[in-house]
Amino acid sequence: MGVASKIPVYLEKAPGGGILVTSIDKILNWSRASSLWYMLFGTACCAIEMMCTGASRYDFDRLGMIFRASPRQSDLMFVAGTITHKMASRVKILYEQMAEPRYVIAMGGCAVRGGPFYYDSYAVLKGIDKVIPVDVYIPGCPPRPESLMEGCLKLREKIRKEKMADWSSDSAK
Amino acid sequence: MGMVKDFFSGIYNLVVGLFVTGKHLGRHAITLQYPKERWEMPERSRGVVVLLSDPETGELNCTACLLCMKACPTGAIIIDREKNPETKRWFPTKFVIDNTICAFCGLCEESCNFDAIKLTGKYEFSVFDQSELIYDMDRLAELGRDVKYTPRKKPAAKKAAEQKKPPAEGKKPDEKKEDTAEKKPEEKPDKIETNPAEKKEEKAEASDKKTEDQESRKPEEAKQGDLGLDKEEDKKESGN
Amino acid sequence: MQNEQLVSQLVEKFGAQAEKVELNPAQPALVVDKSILVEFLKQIKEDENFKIDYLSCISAVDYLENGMEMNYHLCSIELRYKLTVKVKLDREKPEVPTIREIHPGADWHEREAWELFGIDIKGHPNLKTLLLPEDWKDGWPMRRDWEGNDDFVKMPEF
Amino acid sequence: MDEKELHIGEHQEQDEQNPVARELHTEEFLVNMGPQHPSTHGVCRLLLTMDGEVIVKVEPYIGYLHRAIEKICENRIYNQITPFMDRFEYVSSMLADWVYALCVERIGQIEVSPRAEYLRVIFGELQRIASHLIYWGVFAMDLGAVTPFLYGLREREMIMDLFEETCGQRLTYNYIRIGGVSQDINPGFEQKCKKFTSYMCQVLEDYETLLNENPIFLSRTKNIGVAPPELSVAYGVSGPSLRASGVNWDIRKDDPYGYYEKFEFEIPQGKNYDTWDRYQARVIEMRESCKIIEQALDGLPEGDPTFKMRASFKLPEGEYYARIESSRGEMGCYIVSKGEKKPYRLKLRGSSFNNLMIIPEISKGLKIADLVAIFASYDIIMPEVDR
Repeated sequence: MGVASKIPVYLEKAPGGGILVTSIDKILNWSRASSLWYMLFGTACCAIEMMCTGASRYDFDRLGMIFRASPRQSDLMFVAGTITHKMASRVKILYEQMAEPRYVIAMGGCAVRGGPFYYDSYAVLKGIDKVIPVDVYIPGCPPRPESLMEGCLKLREKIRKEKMADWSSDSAK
Repeated sequence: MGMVKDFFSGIYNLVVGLFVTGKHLGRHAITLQYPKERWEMPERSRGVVVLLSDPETGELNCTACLLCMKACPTGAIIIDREKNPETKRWFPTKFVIDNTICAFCGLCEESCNFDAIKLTGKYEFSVFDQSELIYDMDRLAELGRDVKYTPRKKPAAKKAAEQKKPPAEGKKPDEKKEDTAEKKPEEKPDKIETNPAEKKEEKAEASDKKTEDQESRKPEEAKQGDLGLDKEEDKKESGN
Repeated sequence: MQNEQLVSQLVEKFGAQAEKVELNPAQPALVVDKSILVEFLKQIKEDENFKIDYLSCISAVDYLENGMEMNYHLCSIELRYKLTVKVKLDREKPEVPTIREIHPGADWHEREAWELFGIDIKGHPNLKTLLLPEDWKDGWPMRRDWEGNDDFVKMPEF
Repeated sequence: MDEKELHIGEHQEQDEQNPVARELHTEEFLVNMGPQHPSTHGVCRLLLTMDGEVIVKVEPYIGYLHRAIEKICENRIYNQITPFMDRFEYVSSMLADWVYALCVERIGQIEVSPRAEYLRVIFGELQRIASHLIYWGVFAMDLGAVTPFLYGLREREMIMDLFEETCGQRLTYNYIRIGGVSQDINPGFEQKCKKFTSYMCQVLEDYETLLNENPIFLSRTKNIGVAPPELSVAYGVSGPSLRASGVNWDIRKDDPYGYYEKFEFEIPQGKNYDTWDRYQARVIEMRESCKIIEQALDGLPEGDPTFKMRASFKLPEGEYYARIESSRGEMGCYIVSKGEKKPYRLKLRGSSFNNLMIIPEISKGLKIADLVAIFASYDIIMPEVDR
């Protein structure tokens, strides 16, 4: 893995390699961004809004997003709802089981920073980014389905700008 | 024989099923094509919190009375304030709403007497960086710049205080407001005479007192609110 | 009114062991000693006149210097009675017998009381963490004098 | 303990008669189901002791969503608690608001205006339908059907529109307040609501044709997870699940609150006490709720339903255990007031807490697939269990 992951980095430095890498990047990013399969993982209130988004009124499938029950088959994890200290270690395990490249969207105030349970609660983890890296934060309690979709569209923008070289040098670390 | 029967009943079921499918084909789809089309949000919709400002002068309506901060169940609002030496009125120097812990419950809007804070129908505010979600005063005022709102009836005390100054808002008082204004001096004449600036200071300190203003804003509610719960305390505090 | 009758009947029957508390006319409450709690609940469940067979909830309350209290909110499905049975506990060493034998539904309620308030449930076979993390070591969080752990942020007073 | 041994004995006897099974007889092993599992409706972990494919013992582990709402509420003034009630039971938050408001009103002897009571009934019943629609969709989805999920949520969105128009939020309404409701309904709401109930009655027929004769659905629900009345009462099961066990108990009728005495509705009662009955009880309840809404809309009195409580009022000393019939069963709220601005102790009783307790008892000797059906049929919602 060590050498293979560095190929894009060397390739980019080679004469004319930049053009090749850029076009490969575009294809890869396009395919990644337009078929984000998310994991069916909800803990609290936001999970109900996530269900609504997946159902007929808002229809997540239009964005190429289909839910998967297993972390092994999914690229995206919505942390939808409050994460308690008891649950935090399990979320980390789930994240680690996902195949790279993987993305995380923190949905709702609770996942972003404890939400309404920030003060006076002895059990709630104050922000999911203390456990796993987060790409997009969607505030709201709970966010509307449109907000969730907007967050996904933002994530797609982010994926489209990704470079293979960055990614592989990250993972090589 | 049974097989033949099964065969025909199977065909029948298939036809019925196809008929149902066909019926749905002609129907209008209920799906919202989100980025292209949006719902028109109802007026009461509780999305992102904004600070409203006066449409004419462009100044914030907020008088830094700290009521919303006290009403907030999650501690998402933080206000610092200062006193203007000329007008002797409080104004906010720092007004922060932490959208990460806000519950969007609308209690701040309900507690506000001055049309200063409002929950709007905006819902698109996801970010890549968590720290961007803590909105400061400029951001909140910017968001609230173009928000339309119907001004509420003001407490008579505030109205009396503003009569000396040129009317900031060109809104005509409606009938109910006049009712309140008429009733108010009869009930609590001492309040009108107090210096408005001092009044505001008191307000900020005693949240209980504030609710009297709220009650007086709606006379019919004030009647209901007189339940005998803390009635003595009411009197005691209003006597101060 | 029905409830009033029930309480007077109960007081009559159990004499000095059950003491009536006037809290809310709609919801009569009886204070019984913890030594007779199991027997008391058993009798009012089996007695034809009461048939109090449904346990709604058990809630523990910490009154600091006035000790602790276990509240058993009971009702009768057939006769529509409502009754709250209170048990006063010593705060230094709170313990109460389990009522799982009579009301199996009390199982988790008792575990919760043990976990959050530190009330020892005598005779409970499965007294282990229910709601808190398995590695919880910071005491009984629902007690009024609990000071919080590293992660506990008290809401600032405004 | 006896039952378990008895059961294993039976099973082994059968195995001995069957030579293949005797060959295949295995040691008991543990299967972890959850905390992340699509059919546990949240974050519940079930530790199953299996003998081959047969469940020997189920042990639920809960607390993955324990957010300490009771602790938070002790540190908030009374008006600030309602938003937390929304989050205590988010699938039927209207009813959670109601039980809290009811408890405070009973302690403080606060009168509620008739219009507010009617509005509470209307919104409470709409919420019950919304909750049962989620139940209906998710229950069918757990048994392998996807269409009901889409159908159920389609109708739920209509209720969400009605709610959003009135209270401004889709899920956490903060609508039923102490002494009344937060805002009056918009003009034209009644027509919309009536239109919805008549539409809902039609759709319920569709629902029944969709599932009720499906042989797969029937064979997976009939005679699965039988909970006899004595067992259900002993475990404190409540709501439609208790009524499906043949017990005639509905708090709306037996311990009336609000204006429920004024409305006519029927209480469904099960005969076989199985999963099918629990499903059927909820479908019938949706229809009864439509009836109640129509009656309430017809008799909606005039007046002002709002009630502004002082921002930080002091509740008189006292304590009360209030309970209402939520969509899952008895939802209780116990408040101890010491005459302060904040409750001294607030205890919440979620119906799923007790409903979950009975599942280990009735799922012994069944397969994992049946456990999924039973779990879904009890309509367990985790925040109510963990609080």
